[in-house]
Amino acid sequence: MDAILLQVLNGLDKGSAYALIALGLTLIFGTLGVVNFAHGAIFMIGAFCAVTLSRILSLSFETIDPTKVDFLGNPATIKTPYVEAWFGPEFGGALIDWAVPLAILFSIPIMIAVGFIMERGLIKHFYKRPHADQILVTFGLAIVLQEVIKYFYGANPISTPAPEVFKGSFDFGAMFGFDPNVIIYPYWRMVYFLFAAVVIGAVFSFLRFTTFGMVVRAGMADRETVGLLGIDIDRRFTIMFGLAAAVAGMAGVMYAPILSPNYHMGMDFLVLSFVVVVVGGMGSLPGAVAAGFLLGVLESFASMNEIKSIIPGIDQIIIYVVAIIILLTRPRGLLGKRGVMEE
Amino acid sequence: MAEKQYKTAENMSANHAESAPAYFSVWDLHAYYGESYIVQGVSFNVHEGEILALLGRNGAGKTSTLRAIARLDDPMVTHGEIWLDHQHLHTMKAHEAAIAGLGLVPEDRRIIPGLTVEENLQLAQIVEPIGWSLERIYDLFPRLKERRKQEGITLSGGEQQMLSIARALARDIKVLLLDEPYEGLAPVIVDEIEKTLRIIKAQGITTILVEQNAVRALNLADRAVILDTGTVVYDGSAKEVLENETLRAEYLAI
Amino acid sequence: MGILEVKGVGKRFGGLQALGDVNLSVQENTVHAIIGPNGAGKSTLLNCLVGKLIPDTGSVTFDGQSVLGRKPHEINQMGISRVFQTPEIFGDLTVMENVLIPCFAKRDGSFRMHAYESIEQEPDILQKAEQMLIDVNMIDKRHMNGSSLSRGDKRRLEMAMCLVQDPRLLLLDEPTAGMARADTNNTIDLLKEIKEQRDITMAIIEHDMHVVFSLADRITVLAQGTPLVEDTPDNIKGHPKVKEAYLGETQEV
Amino acid sequence: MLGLNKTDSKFLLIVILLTIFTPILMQPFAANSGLDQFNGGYPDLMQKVAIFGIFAVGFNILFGLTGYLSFGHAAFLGIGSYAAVWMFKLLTMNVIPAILLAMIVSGLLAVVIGYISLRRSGIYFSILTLAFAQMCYKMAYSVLTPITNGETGLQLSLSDPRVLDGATTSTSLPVTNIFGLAMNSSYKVEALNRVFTFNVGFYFCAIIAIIAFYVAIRLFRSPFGMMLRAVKSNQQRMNYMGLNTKPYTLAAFVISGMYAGLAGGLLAAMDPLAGADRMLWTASGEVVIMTILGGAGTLMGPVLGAGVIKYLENIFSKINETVLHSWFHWLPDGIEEVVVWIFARFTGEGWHLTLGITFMLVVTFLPGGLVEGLKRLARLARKGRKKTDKFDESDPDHTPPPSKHVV
Amino acid sequence: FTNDPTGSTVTLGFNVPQSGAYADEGADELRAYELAVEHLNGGGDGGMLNTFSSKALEGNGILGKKVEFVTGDTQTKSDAARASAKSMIEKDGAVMITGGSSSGVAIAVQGLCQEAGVIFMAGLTHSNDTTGKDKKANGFRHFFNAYMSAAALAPVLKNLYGSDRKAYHLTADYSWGWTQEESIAAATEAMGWQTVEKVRTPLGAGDFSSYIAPVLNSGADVLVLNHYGGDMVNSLTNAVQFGLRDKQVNGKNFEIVVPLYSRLMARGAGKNVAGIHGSTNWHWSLQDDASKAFVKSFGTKYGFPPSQAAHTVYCQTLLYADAVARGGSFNPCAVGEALEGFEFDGLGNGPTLYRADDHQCFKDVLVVRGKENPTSEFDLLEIVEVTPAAQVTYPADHPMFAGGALGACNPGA
Ligand SMILES: Nc1ncnc2c1ncn2[C@@H]1O[C@H](COP(=O)(O)OP(=O)(O)OP(=O)(O)O)[C@@H](O)[C@H]1O
Ligand SMILES: Nc1ncnc2c1ncn2[C@@H]1O[C@H](COP(=O)(O)OP(=O)(O)OP(=O)(O)O)[C@@H](O)[C@H]1O
Ligand SMILES: [Mg+2]
Ligand SMILES: [Mg+2]
Repeated sequence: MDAILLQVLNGLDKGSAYALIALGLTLIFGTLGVVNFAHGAIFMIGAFCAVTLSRILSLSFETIDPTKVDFLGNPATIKTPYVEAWFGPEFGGALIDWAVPLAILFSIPIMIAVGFIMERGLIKHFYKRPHADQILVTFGLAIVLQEVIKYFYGANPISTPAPEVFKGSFDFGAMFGFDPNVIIYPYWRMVYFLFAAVVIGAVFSFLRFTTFGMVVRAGMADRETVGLLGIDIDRRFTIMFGLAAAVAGMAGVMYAPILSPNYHMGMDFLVLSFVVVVVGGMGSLPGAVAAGFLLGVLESFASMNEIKSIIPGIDQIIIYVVAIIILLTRPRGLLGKRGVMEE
Repeated sequence: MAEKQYKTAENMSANHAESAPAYFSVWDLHAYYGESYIVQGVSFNVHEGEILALLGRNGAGKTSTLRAIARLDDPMVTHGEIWLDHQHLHTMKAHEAAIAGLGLVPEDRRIIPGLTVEENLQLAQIVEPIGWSLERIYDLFPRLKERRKQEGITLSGGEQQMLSIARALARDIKVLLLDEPYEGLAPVIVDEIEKTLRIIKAQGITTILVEQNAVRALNLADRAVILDTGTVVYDGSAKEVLENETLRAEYLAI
Repeated sequence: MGILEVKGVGKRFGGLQALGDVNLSVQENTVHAIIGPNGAGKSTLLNCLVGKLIPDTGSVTFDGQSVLGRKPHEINQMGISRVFQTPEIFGDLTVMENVLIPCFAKRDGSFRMHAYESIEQEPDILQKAEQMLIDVNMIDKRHMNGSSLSRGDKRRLEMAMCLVQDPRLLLLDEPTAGMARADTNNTIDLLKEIKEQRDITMAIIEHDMHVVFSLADRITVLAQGTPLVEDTPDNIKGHPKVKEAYLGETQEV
Repeated sequence: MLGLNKTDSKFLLIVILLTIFTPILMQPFAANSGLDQFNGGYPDLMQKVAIFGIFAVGFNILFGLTGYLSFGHAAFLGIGSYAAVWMFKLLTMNVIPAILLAMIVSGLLAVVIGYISLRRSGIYFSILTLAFAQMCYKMAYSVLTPITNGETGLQLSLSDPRVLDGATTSTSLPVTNIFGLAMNSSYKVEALNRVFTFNVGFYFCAIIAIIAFYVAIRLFRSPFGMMLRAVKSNQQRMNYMGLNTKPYTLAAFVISGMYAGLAGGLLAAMDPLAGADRMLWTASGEVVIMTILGGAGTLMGPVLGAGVIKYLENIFSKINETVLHSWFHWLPDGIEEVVVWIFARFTGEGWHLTLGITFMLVVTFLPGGLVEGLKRLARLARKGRKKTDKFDESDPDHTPPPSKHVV
Repeated sequence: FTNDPTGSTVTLGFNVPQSGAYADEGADELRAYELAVEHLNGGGDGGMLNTFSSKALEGNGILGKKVEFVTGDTQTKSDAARASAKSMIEKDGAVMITGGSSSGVAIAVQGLCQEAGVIFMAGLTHSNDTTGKDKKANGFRHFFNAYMSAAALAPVLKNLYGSDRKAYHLTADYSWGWTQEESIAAATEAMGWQTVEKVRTPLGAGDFSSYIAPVLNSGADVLVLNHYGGDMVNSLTNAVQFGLRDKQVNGKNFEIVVPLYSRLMARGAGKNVAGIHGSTNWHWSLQDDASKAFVKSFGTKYGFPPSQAAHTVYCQTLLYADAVARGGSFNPCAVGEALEGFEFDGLGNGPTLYRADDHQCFKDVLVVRGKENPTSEFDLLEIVEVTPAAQVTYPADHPMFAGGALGACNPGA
């Protein structure tokens, strides 16, 4: 019982990560009809926004400390972050510590700009082209983005911790009368879960309570006719892309403490997020979110040793097995619309 | 006898320079689908509030001309001018032309999949200027009101045609371009739509009507332009065509 | 008993009873026209005949065999071909290929692994397809892509694709809509000729009364999903109910 | 010729000639000319181009004709390799049985995966195939290690039975061969300051590639090929035309799966190791990209795409800064540093960047792939001789006269 | 024999990951290779050539031939690595292939070199199999292995955490992970620890939370992370995030152990490594002359200290060159003979032996701990103990290494 509860909690949290990534992807993929293989790269750039901000905040000036030596035996240089010098070590230190949450603010304009540039510079030529062409061009773009990041940040993961206050975990079990330490849940993951809920809610309301969503959907189905109705669909597509990039970027920022960012994390997530989106059903935002949570929870369950001892290796393939089963029983995924991307 | 009524593209351009400024005019329009040269120098004028019938055989280039006028990407206009009430449409994109007052009812209706009937109409009213209200549209097409929650593309052929016309009226337009609006409609409805067109005309909206049912179109229209292989072969009054056997036989096969 | 028997067919879409209780019997080697207002359920009825839709109630038999529950390709192989209301052709294939495909389907059945033969070595089929294109007056467009045809041409092509199959029952959903008058007349002639030359039964939906009255042996008027009347063309023409519900006042041509 | 019409025969002949002379054509630069880095005429690369050519041609039968975008074709490549290596381990080092088994096994797998996946179309199909391939990959990497040897990949070992070859007392591993002729034996010719390597393995692959290519031409020109294109264009219409699209697509899927299996078998025949990485989704993506890069739906495109990608991977990744310095040593010091720095971003460890940029440029500017580029070049060459553009002639400057509408 | 260098130069093939998760290791390896080549050709300050006990090398290349090299990208995939190595052998005429940063790649390329008839000097490869069941006559390994890690680590763990501990293993689900788990479990069980559970995790799982969460509830008080690379960084980060290290289980502090450490990876885990023990092959803070000489020449050239990967491949290059010089020939069989049973000193890690039976090298192993207060970005690990070679040496027929046969050296065509 407690083990199951634990895995459900865990799965919800994993699921919120999947859902958030899939949400951004489905905005582009399900509504603009572009198979965006660069979406993972956008997520990755988001994560690196966090890295960058924490680096900017820790920008330091160097002083030579003759009492210490560096690895070559020369006098060591001591680095002091500017922020600490300016605002005092206390506040400065706190700023550096809070780099990840601050990076949310920092990332939004950057990610929107990235989205705009990508759409205007490249993607807009590909709305009418076959999916295969879209795959090729966005895959190329993803590689280029990765390589650029790799050049500046190297290939190894970069530790990007959450603020100190979020370290450690909350003992749910104790709250509900289980033994201590049985059901624990790290604070940062709770933050992530809440954050995901807020973002998902915001995106939903934006698309639900404005005509924007309808226009974009219509534009994807038939650009020409929408143009005949006086709507500048290009501009709205651009905005949509910027929005999707911002969502993916924020997901990346917040994920950085959970998964130390590295340059190919985007590719690692890509396949999974496509599976999530498709299992959810093309063009359906609730579907993407539901599928994200479903797969997250199932994956958590499959990782339990009790289950693995029955079906060895099930945790490796559970996502794919579930995807296959769902697609075979529900032709258009969980909540997919007819005719979207079935050609 | 019919000689002097035949106006070719060449003397049209002279005509264009001299005659009084037209409300809507197309001058020497050339357009391509990729490599194939389809609209080969089409010119005509329409006066405000007039109905112009644009006729011709299958493949004559009627649809292509309308699409070119509506500033769609295909066919690509390589040369020519389009003027509407002192605005030059030929420099505009499709959505700008639509805002400028052009409304096209495309030949295959183009109901947007995934949207309900009502959403299809609402979509037309997102950008100013807005034309008929939904109530007024539903008054004219009660069938659409019945079906308004249904997905647009599941409508019957005729219902779709109604929706497509209604969608054009939902915008405040100056010129209505109709590509075969009667196609697939029951005779009663055709009568109905004809009445509507007269109402529209009475409101001062200029109409260009492409129609295979030439007799019907000519009865309604003030003037007629006949296209053949992408060029204008006749430009004159509609009555004349109706009355002139030779013309009808030669270009319309009726 | 007719070659096509429709008994008590009904079909619902959500809250809409698109077809009520349709009974229809089409006699062999006749042309049976189905007319009726827009949204009457004419296309829906055809959809039930070719397996695109499965009716909620009733039965459909063709030549004594039930078509319900069969897949569209099986129904076609029984000898039923259909022209759609919005042209359904192969946009990426040339006009010639568009006609070749039904030829192969007719000869080889619903599947054959003819991966190693060459089309060029099938003179019979090539010739048949060419003849068909000549008949519908499209031979000069044989190398054009389906998608770059004008709308009227697409319709003619689709009709050719159905005719070349030599179907026993041909279903035509507004075959001449959007066709120029001249071509409409040609089409009427062509269909008449085919009707005389071959054993073929046709069910035709049209809003162009000229076509209907030139071709039909019998007419069924459908309104709101149920047959209003069924009679000979002459009787239908003067039928007051039909006039009110469908034909309207102005009668052209 | 061989039941092909004239243009196709000519085409095939050109392909055959190109293949025969590959060892010479891919060795255009003299040794020590500085550019010899760009020579690709060594056995491994030539074999890879031929093999991945087969893979892509097969993939194109499914994707180019029917439009079904499989994202799991690497599974067939991988299983083909495993099957072949097992054949080498158990039966004989002769490549023929290995390749046959590879095709059979991958064909069977394709029947299963195809039957299930083809129940859906569009992106749903792609994801189904992807899911199957990822399952194969994950299992091969972990649970199935006893069969696949996991991370390292399935290798030959001295203790393998190899029933047909009889016991060998040799202390070194046997090599793959065709009736005794070793795959890795090469004949080297030194001429024109270049070393040309004529390798048995390459010619073996080349012959098979030509056969595979010939079969593909036949298929493209056959009624079956036309049906597949019709599937892509309008499945509905086919059904109402009396054609059952399922067996057509399944047949295409299985054929292309067998092509992939054949390619996998050949990979193992050239280098008897089968790794799980061959089944990773990026490997499936690679063949998609080869096909699109070259030109989906064309005969030559996939081969071209395979060649370009394998060439980039093998040649560009090896141009390190030392090589660059040796190229640009004649430049003044400061400039040399800058130039080398710039080039180094695109070569050596930066070769992925070149790959990415190539994808973007090709697909943006040559929508039909490299084949389209070649066609355009040919057209340009023809146009150069005879310029015709009736529209330009009639109105050269496109400037309409001032209009009276201007108030 | 294959690729007998006939001209005035000899080409070595450096086959390293340039893309993928280990690209940084690859880049560091390349730096070390370049340094080694420079030193072999008489450039620079000579580095460890000066401290190396064998004096056969004269700084005039190898056997008087100037050393040149080619590089390639393994992509950390067996296939790509073999393709790259093949092109070095076939196209560039390389006589020796070296590099790599995973066991799968090392074993695959080792197999290729055996067949092609060139020498393979392994880079980073820690699996027992490389010199166990997959050993090859043409291949040599300077790196230590999972067994040696465990043998070095176990006594230290016993001292620190006592002999009454319950261990929970999380293991990357592939062959290296398995040998690592087998080795460390055997070593810790031998000193009295219990193994509560062994859980396999998918390679590249990313988020390990669902594997970490049940740990506390299992009754275990030590978590052993048999992960490497990105998996290690992520699982450790997750474990710390769950607050495992602040917990008490069975009345003891909960502890985490990472059997195989690398500094580059430790950086990815950041502060999370503080106080966590593991083993490593070599570390720049070693104070012997050889290590100092190497750190000096590397640090002067590149501005930061070398990683263990850099150290390993530098040694491999020197050892190969030295063996050629001593054997007097580039023939792989001569080289192999010169290396087999070779004892030397002065390359860091103290006196070292290349065992003839399996081509594994035996030298001191370092047990390290993540530093609590690093003074610089390189100063992440501190050496806790240098376990002498004798303590980690095992018999050549040890069951964990059983299976394959070395075979005979293959000089190729
Ligand atoms: N997308 C296209 N690409 C190439 N050619 C095209 C395309 N669309 C139409 N055409 C060609 O342009 C010519 C004119 O077509 P258009 O559709 O304008 O004719 P139309 O007068 O509207 O005919 P219809 O009465 O049949 O609708 C035809 O010959 C047609 O084949
Ligand atoms: N898939 C569907 N879902 C919901 N309603 C449908 C669907 N298909 C058809 N309908 C409705 O059923 C009714 C009958 O449609 P049908 O297409 O059969 O009419 P029709 O007689 O062919 O008309 P027309 O002459 O205009 O083509 C229409 O009101 C239509 O809106
Ligand atoms: Mg038209
Ligand atoms: Mg209908």
